[in-house]
Order: sequence, then C-alpha cells, then structure tokens
Amino acid sequence: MAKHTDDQVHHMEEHAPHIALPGYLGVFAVLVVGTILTYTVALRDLDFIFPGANTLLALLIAFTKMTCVMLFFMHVKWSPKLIWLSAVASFFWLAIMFAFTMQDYLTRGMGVFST
Amino acid sequence: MQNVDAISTDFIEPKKNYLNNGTTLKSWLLTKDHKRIAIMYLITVSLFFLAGGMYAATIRLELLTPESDLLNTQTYNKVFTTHGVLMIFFFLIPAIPAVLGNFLLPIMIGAKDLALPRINLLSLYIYWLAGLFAIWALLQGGVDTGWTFYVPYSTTFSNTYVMAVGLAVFINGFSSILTGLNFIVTVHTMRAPGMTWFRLPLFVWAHYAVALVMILGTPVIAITVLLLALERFAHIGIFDPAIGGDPILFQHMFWFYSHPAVYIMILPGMGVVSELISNFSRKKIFGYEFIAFSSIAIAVFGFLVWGHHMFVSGQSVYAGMVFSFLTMVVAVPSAIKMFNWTATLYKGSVSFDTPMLYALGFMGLFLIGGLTGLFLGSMGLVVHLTDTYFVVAHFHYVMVGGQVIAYLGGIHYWWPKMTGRMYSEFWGKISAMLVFVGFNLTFFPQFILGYMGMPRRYAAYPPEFQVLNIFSTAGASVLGIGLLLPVIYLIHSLFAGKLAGDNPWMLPGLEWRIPSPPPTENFASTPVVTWEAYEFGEDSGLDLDEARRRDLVTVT
Amino acid sequence: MADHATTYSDKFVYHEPGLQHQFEDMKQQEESVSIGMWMFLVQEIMFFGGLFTVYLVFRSRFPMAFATGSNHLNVVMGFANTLVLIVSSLTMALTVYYAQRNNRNMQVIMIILTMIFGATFLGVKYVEYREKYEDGLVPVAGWNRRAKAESSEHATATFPLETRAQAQEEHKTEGEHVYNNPRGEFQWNEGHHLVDEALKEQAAHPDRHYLTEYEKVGYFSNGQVDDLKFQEKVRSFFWIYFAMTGLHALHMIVGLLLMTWLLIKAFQGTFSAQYYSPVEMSGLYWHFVDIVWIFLFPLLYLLGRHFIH
Amino acid sequence: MQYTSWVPIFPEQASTFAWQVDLLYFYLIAVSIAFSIPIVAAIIFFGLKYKEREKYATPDELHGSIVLETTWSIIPFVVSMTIFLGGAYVYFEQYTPPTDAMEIYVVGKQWMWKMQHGTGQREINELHVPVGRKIKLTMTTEDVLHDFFVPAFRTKADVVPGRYTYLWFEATKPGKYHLFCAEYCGLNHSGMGGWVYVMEQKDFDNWLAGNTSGQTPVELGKDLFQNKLGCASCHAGGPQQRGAKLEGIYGKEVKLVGGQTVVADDQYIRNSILNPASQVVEGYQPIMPTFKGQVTDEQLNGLVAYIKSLSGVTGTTGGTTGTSLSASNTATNSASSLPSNTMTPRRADRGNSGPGSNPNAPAAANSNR
Repeated sequence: MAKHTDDQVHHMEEHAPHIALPGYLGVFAVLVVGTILTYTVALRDLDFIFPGANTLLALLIAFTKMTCVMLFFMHVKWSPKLIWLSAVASFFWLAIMFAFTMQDYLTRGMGVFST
Repeated sequence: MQNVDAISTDFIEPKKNYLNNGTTLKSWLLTKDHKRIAIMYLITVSLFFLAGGMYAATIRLELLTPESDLLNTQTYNKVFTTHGVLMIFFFLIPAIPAVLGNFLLPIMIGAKDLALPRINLLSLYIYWLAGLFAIWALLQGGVDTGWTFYVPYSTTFSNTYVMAVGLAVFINGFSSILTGLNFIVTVHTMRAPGMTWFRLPLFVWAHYAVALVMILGTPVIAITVLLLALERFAHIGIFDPAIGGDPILFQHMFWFYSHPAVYIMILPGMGVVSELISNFSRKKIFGYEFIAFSSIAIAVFGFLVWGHHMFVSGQSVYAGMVFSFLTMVVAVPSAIKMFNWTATLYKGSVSFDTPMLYALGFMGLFLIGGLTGLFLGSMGLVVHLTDTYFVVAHFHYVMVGGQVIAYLGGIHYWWPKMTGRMYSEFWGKISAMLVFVGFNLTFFPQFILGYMGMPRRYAAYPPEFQVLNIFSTAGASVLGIGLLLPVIYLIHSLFAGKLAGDNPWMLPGLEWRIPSPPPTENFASTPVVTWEAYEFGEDSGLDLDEARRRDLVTVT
Repeated sequence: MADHATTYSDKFVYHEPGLQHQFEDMKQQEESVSIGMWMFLVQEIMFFGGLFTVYLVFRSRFPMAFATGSNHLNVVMGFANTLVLIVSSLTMALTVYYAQRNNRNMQVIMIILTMIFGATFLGVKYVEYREKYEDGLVPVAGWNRRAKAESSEHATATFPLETRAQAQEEHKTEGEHVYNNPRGEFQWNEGHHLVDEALKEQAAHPDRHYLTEYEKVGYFSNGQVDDLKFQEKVRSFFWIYFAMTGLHALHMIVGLLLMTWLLIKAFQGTFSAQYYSPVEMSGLYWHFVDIVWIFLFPLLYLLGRHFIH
Repeated sequence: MQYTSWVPIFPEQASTFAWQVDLLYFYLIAVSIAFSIPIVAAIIFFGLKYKEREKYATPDELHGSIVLETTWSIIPFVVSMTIFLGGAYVYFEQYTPPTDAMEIYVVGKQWMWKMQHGTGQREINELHVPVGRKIKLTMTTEDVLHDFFVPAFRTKADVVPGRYTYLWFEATKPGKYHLFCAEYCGLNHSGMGGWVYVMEQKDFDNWLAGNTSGQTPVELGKDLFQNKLGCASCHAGGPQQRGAKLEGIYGKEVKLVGGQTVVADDQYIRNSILNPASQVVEGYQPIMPTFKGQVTDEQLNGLVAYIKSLSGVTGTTGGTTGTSLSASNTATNSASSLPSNTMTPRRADRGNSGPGSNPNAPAAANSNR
C-alpha cells in the first residue's frame, strides 16, 4: 500500500489547485464587469469613431471574456501545449471558414457575376 | 512466393486470440476490442461497397445506349444519387480508417487498444444507425438530388426522401468524428516507450492527418445538412433564393467539408501504399519526414481550396483566383509523395506479391488522377470541363484508383495478420491485374467524353458519344469481375487457406512481431521500441537466418 | 506506481478506482480523456461555426433588417441570462476545485447550484420563446398563437398591417370572434423605421453608403420599401436567432443531464483528488456552452441596438 | 456535328477563345506526359532491375536527400504556377463580356431554355446567332440551378435563381452546335438541351424577319411541335408528360378544370397555345407558358394543322383571327421585358406554397415533410 500513498502524493502535487478561491472570484468579477460594459456600450452610437465601432468593441469584449473563461475556468493556462494548440487551431479554422467564404461575398460585386 | 507456406500446421499450438476469445454474439456486439470492431466495420463496409457497386453497374448499363431505355430518367437520377451517397459516405470515408486504421493503429504504436474503446464501439453503432436510415430512405423510394444536395432543388423542388438521406449523412458524420477523435488521442497518449513520433509508421502519420480533417471538417457538413433540412421543412430563407436565401452559401458550406473529405478518402490510402512500397522493397522509405509532413500539409491546405468546385457557380472571380492558386499549391505535397515512393524502389529488393501489385497500380492510377486534378484546378479549362464526364473520370481515378485500390492492397497485406490465413497468391495477382486493366478501360474513355462536352448526370446523351460509352461499360464489366474475385478467394482462404504464421514476409513492423491473429490485448507485455521505422537490417531484431532455414525446411 | 511507470510490465495488479484496462496508469488515462474532451470541443466549435458563418453572411447583407429584428429581442432577459450563465460557470469551476480538495459536500452543493442556474437559464429562454410565440415571431407558419383579437391587449399590435383596420371594426360591429393571425404565420408589423432613417441619411449625404447592395435590391419593389420583402429578411434574422439559441439550449439540456449523473456520482463520493476527471470534463463542456452564449448575446441582442438610441 | 473519325476525340472549335482553352488543354497534356513518362519508366526500370534476388535480403539503406526533395518540390510548384497563370488569363477572357456585345436574355426553367432576342423574337431550346458578332447572354432561372453549356464554344456558366449571371462568346463558324444544361436540375435534366445555330449575317436577318422555308402547314407544325418550341417535352407522353395528350383530341369534348366542357376545335387549340391558363384540361396543372409573341400566325396555323393531323383530320385552318393576333404579337413583344416575367410570379405565389406544391411535382410522395 506504500505505493498507493506515494501515488496519492504524486497526484496531489500533480493537480495542485491552479488558483485559489479568490482567484476564481476575481475572474468571475471580470466576467460580470465585461457583461455590464458590453451592454452599456451597445446602447450608444460609436459610429462617430468609425463605422462599425460598436460591433468591433462588442466582439473585443466577448473575446476577452472568452479568454478569461478558457484560461482560468478551463485551466488552459496550466495545460500541456497540445491543449493550447487545439484551442488556437479551432479558432484558426473558424477564421478560415469565415475569411474564405466572405472573400467571395465581398468581392462578388467586382466580378462580372454581380448581384 | 514460397514465403506463403511458412509454418505447417503441427508446429502451431492453438493460441488464444481475439477471434476465439469469446464466440457469443454478445461478446461481439459489446466488445471493446478494436480488432473486433474493425472486423465488424469490415463486414458492413464491404456490404455497402457491394450495394454501391450494383448501382454503378446499373448506371453503366443504362449508358450503353444514348436513349434512357433501361431506366427512365426518374429512376436513373435516383440510381446515380444512391451510388454517390452509399459509396462516399458509407464506403470511401469509413473504409480505410475504420477498418485498417482501427485494427492496426494501436498495434503499430504498441498499445493494448485505442485510448477510448467505448467511444470506438459507439462510433460503430452510430455508423450502423446511419446506414439503417439510408437503407430505409432507399426502400421508401430513394432520393434524386445528386449526392451534392444542391439547393434549391433539394430544398424546394425534389419530392424524394431528401430529409431521410440528409439525416443519414448527419448521423454518419458523428461516427467519423468519433473515430478521428479516438485516433488523435491514441497517437498522442498510447505510444509505447521508445516509439517516438519519427519512429511511427507512415500509416499512422496518414491517419493522424485524416483524424484532423475529420474533426475540423465533419461538423460543418453536419450543421449544413441540418440547415438544409430546416430549409426544406420550414423555408428558413437561408438557402432558398425565392425567399431571400443564397444557394451559393450552401455550396460554400457543403464544399468546406466535402473537399477535405476527398483527402479523408485518399490520405489513408497513401499511408497504406507507403507501408507496402517500403516493406515489399525491403528498404527504408525514401524521405520519411517529407512523406509524413506532406500528409499534414495536405490535410491543412485541403481546407483552403474548396472554392475550385464553384468556378462557374456564380462565385466571385477574385475568390476563384485565390482558390485556384491554393489548389495548385496542394498539388505539390502529392507530387512529393509520388517521387519519394518511386525513389524508394531504387536499389531495393522488390518482390511482387499481391499487395505490392496493388501498390504499383495505385501509383499509376493516382498519377493520372493527380495530374488531371491540375486540369480541374486551372480556371480557364475548368469552365469547359466542370460538370462533364472529365470530372467524373478524374474523381474516380482518385477515389477508386486511389482509395479503393489501396484499400484492397491493405486488406491483402494484413489479411494474414487479421485472420492467420494466407489467400491464394495466384488469384490475388489475377484480380490485381484485372482491376487495373478494367479500371483504365472504364474511366479513361470518360476523360475524352468529358472534353467532348458530355455533361454528367445525363440519363440520355447525344448519339455521337455512344462509342466511348460502350468502351466504358465494357471496361466496367472487367472491373466488376476483378473486384468480385477477392471476395471469393478471401472468404475461401478463411477455411482452406494455409496458416500464415506470425510474420509471413519477415517484416519489421510491430504488427508483425505479435502472433496472428493477435491476442485480445495485442501484446503480452508493453513492447519497448529500439529500432527505427522500416528497419530491415540485422539490428531490426528479426532473425532472418532462422527464417531462411525455415523456408529451406518447407521447400525440401 | 512510479516504478510501475518505468518498467512497463502489466504483471502489476494494483488497480486504481476507474483505471481502464487499456491504460498503464492513471496519469495516462487522465491525459487521454482530457485530450479527447478537447478534441470534442474543437468539433463543437466547428459545429457552431457553420451557424456563425450563416449569421456573418446574412448580417453583412441585410444589417438593417438584422438590427430591426435584434432591437425587438428582449435585451433585459438576454442580459440576465448572460449573468446567470456566468455564475453557473463559476460554480462549475468551484465544483472541480472542491473535487481536487476531496471535499464531497461542497462538490454536491456546487453541482446543485450549477444545475439550478442552468435550469434558470432555460426557464428564461422559455419565457422569451413564449413572447415570440405570442407576438407571432416564430418563423414557422402555424407555430404562432392564433389569438382571439379581444383576448389579449397587444392583439392590435399583432394584426397584419392590411387587415388591422377592418378587423377592428368588424369586432366592433358584431361580437363574433375575430382571430388575428388566423393561420399562425410569422408576421412583422413593427414597420421598417431603420430603413427609412437610412434613406433620409442617404438623401442628406449622397456620397456615403447607408444601405448595402443587397439591401437596395432586397427591401424594395419598384422604388418603395416592400413590407413583405422586408418581413422576409427579418424572418431570416429570427430563423438564425432560433437556430442558434435553440442549438445552444439543446447543449444546455445535455449539460443538465450530465450534471445529474455527476451529482449522483459525487453524492456517492466517487470523486477524489486521485480521480476527478469526469468532473473536470463535464466542467469543460459546461464552460464551452457558456462561451458560446458569451458570443451569442452581443451578436443577437446587442449589435445594431444603438440605431434606436 | 460531323466527325472525321468514328471515335470522336475532340470537339469542334467555334468561338474566339476556344483555341485558347484547347491550347491550355494541350499544354496540360504535355505537362502530364512529361511527368508520367519518367515516373512510370523509373517504376518499371527499378522494379525489374532491383527484383529481389534472395529472400529477406536487406539492401543497404539510403536516406532521403534534401537536394532531391527540394528540386522535386520546386519544379512541380513552378510548373503548377504557369498552369495557374494561363488558366486565370483564359478565365478572365471567358468571363469578361465586352461592352459592344449584342445582348440576348436567357431564362432557364425546368426543363427548357427560353431565349429572348433584343428585337423581341423568342425561342425555346434554340438559339440563333450571327457569326462573328459578340453575343452576351444575360441569364437567370425561374426555379432551380441550371447551367448554360455550349461545348463548341468552350464556355459555360451556372444560371442562379434570384440573380443574373452573364456569359459571352463570339462564334467563328456557321453551324449547328449542342446546347446542354450542365448543372443537375432534376427529372428531365438530360432532356434540357437544344441547339445553337450560328448563321451568316444575312441568313440571320432573314431568320429575324421570320421567313420559314416552304413546308406544308403540317410539316411546319410538326417541326415546331417536336423541335423548335419543345411542346413535345410535355405533351409527348413518357415519364415527363405534364401536359394533356393531344392524339385524337380534335373535335372531341374536353372537360376543363372549371367543370364545364368545350369542343376542341381550331379556336380552342389556338387559344390554348396563346393563353394556356384560360382553359385548362381537368387533371393538369396550369403550368404551360404562353406562346403569345413567340409564334407567328402561320406557325400557329401550322401547329393547329399538326395537332389536327394527330387526330387524323386533314385540311387547312382559316386564319380568321389572324390580324388581331398579329397585332397582339407586336404588342406583347415590345412590352414584355425580362425582369417582369421572371422574378415576380414565383415570389407572388411563394407565401403559402410548400415544397410539394410546385407545379412540376407529381402530386404523389409529399410525405417526407
């Protein structure tokens, strides 16, 4: 059973708590603030900065929140490279799908096949 | 060829292997053994291949004459659609990964099983469920949209069972997702000590690449088919132009998966061929790293070229340029593979056993398939060639000439390992030749037909195209015989075949170092790998002299 | 276990809780499971990705119709739901935290909390869908309420434009039931102020572009804004809304089932510092669903809201 | 199309950019051969030279060589780039319609092509164009995707519902060329073809003037019925019959959808051709397009004569209403412009029509919804 105990030890330090309670609460606070922010910002017209500023800002906030959740709640911060890779890769492929689909729609007017 | 009758019966004491370890139906249906799951896949996939083949035969017969006389147009449309759906979704995509990959991947990396055996079994059941849906749809009266389900025909105008088949495709998607997921996890976590990434057989590399495509691509077809069903069911107005939708959007989303799907079908084939070429010329494969990385490169770039299916569809000309350019780029990794395989033969010790014949056939046919791919990547030419028989010929050269031939080669190569029996080498060679000749007879004329301008999916065609169609049909009959032969002699070998022994060809791969058929947990104790991949020399740990002695005994 | 890891013989019989036959040790198993889970999440992302592509394409074509539709969504409920989901994410994270601490009771409590919040989310979603049903905004014919005109106070609001006037005076004259929206079809009666605004702006500064090419074709028939054509586009928005939130809600339900199973397991005290990967995996799933909503909320509820303020 | 060899291997060249496409084709064939020959030769040569001499021989290893790998990555890349550039060049040629082109409207419909010339003439499944003139087709479709494909011109383009797509060509030699629908469009996809007639300018002018060579009315009508107007595609029976059978109908009483009956006399036939929706025979959908303005009076008479001949009745028809009709022809010709007669009708009936309720659907099997 000696094996068992030192095995326990090995697991304990293997999965030492990533961030303690206050850490979790901090992340939570960030998320709530982000939500409130995105709501309030959405109500005023930011087009005077440049057209579509609202959209950009909303997406920026959303990305920040997502990053928080992934890094801390999903423990990516403490995960092996492969997890990072898969997280990044999935968004990269999403980007491919968006970009290569839109490159058609955005340039279609220029081609002879115009709507 | 003497290497077949390696061991005579009386030396063998009955061993416990995955086949005789539990014989009840339950022990098969609830098994978590990757080998049994692979065998069940093998059976189902073969049945679907047979069915799809029948439809193909019907098509060729109908096209013997210009008029639509054997089938009326309605039936013909259903027949070619069914041929496409069955072959692509239920044979080509699962065939090599789910059968050979399932069986061999864990053994090749020295693992007891796939990392997630339950998931593996689940994927089999999902595949069966999807298959049932497809068959049900067929019995109901089939579907006539073409396997591409182009809107708005499929959403608004077809009165056949689009939803049922769509559902089948949707479900089937998850089967291949789970398989891919399983492979990735297994390759990452289950490698035996000493089995470093660059000691992996190229078969494993290929499957790793395929798994990536499966995971990243398949969900998109799932959601697309879902939207298609919604559109048909309640007119979302996303695909149907009559209510503000956009049919081109469907084509984008469809091909985002369906072009990479082509690589799902061909990459495992390339993996198998790499194995065969290297092993049957008993020589380390030329440029191992390049072949390995070209697989990954194909998997990645494969996602960037889907637009070349849409050059005349009304897509923006500029998007077309980008897609065409990237298509040309994808050609390069395939070329690299071709050259490396050829170079591997150089100064080898090449033996022409049946699997090797298939491998060489693959190289020939894939060469043509790949080069005609360039024709279809070059925009100016594609305007004339898309939706003609040129395209049909091209993708049959890649799919049948590539994937199916490689699959047959793989089956022949690992058959002794799977069953412990050796098939008749003579008939093996015959069928290999028949397939090669018959295939070229069938599909080469279609290139000419295509350039002549015969559109695909035509039940009736202008009479001047008849001669070439007759050639094609004639070839198809030869091809059919060539494909049926293996079914006969392989099944025959199960009962009357000579016992193969653990390593009939004295090859270094891990799968050849365990008994055949393998025991349930593959390895008595986890192996420690100390040799490079494709290591044929003395330091491969193979007792070659013993093998030679053994042969002498049996010959005299 | 350490030397077990070095000498690879499985003569070693000691079996840990939940170690499966194909693995050498717990570490390998957890690694496999977590990679597997992440791969699953990757495919989930691509799955939702298809819908986001559709959203992207259509929004970039008909921003006005989308803004109009999204202004009509109940942003307060959306906002509340976002908070609810974030809290549930926190409690989920804490579940894992306590599992690592061998703290069974807190685990159970946290799981229950998570489930409660998850259920709340679905409840709110139900109320929202209900509203759409009442207002005849479900884009499937026959899936909207065929209310008696006098039965609800916002009935007049949901009369089809053309029939509103005569319908009202009909049920002034004799008391027999007047159904608004008799076939329960999707109908949009809020007009197209945004387009009118845009047209005004356009007239003001002809050099700038307020309508996309698609809009110029898509909203008008011979020069006038065509209510039916505009309604079609708004309908597409509501379709995308229902498709996305519906798929998300489906994932929530699956998540709740997962939680129930987890709750039972946790209650039996299955999980410990040695073996808690099921908790962690379910956690990953739950957080993923949360992340999807973090994007759905601004995209569906907020974008284009500034037009009306 | 006439062919030199009994096995046709190469289509006619009949447009200005056809030779460019063919050039590209031959270039690619050359490239393919240039790649295949060495590889295949090498495979065969190695196969024979290094055939295994003794069992389980272990030939000495040789690992990859960076030099080789780079060369055979670079060379294919460069070659493929030339292919790409050539292709792109031709593509722009094909898909950039000149401004000074003569414009023809094309509407695809399950399963016929409807052409409308700028001067008002309309054709079905046929297109008459002058040689040596740039022609620009403005195309759309009433229902599903189609694809306008003329192999001899080496060009094709999808026809997309709800949009216009464009195609242009300049025919280089007179003749009769295949026209195909190359995008799968359902039941009678393979029947949705026709001919493109390339004529000398003067013949074309005659054709515009509507002269038809000396045929008897019946022959004329037969020709119109079976080829020119494609009536046969619906009225001839067979799997895709969607219109009433006309054999033996003349002089009989026919039951109409409304319930009342009429006698199928000349006037009825003429009327059903010009305003089909007005008197629809029971059991058929009102889907026949009007041919008003597409048939001249004498063609109309020819049709009537032919339909009578189907019932074994002979004798000429009096052009009684001739004048009034020709008047209405000119009226419709000048009035009708493309958008009005393509987009609007479908949109109108769209609100309540489900997938099954489209005209060309056999009323059976709507059950999968």
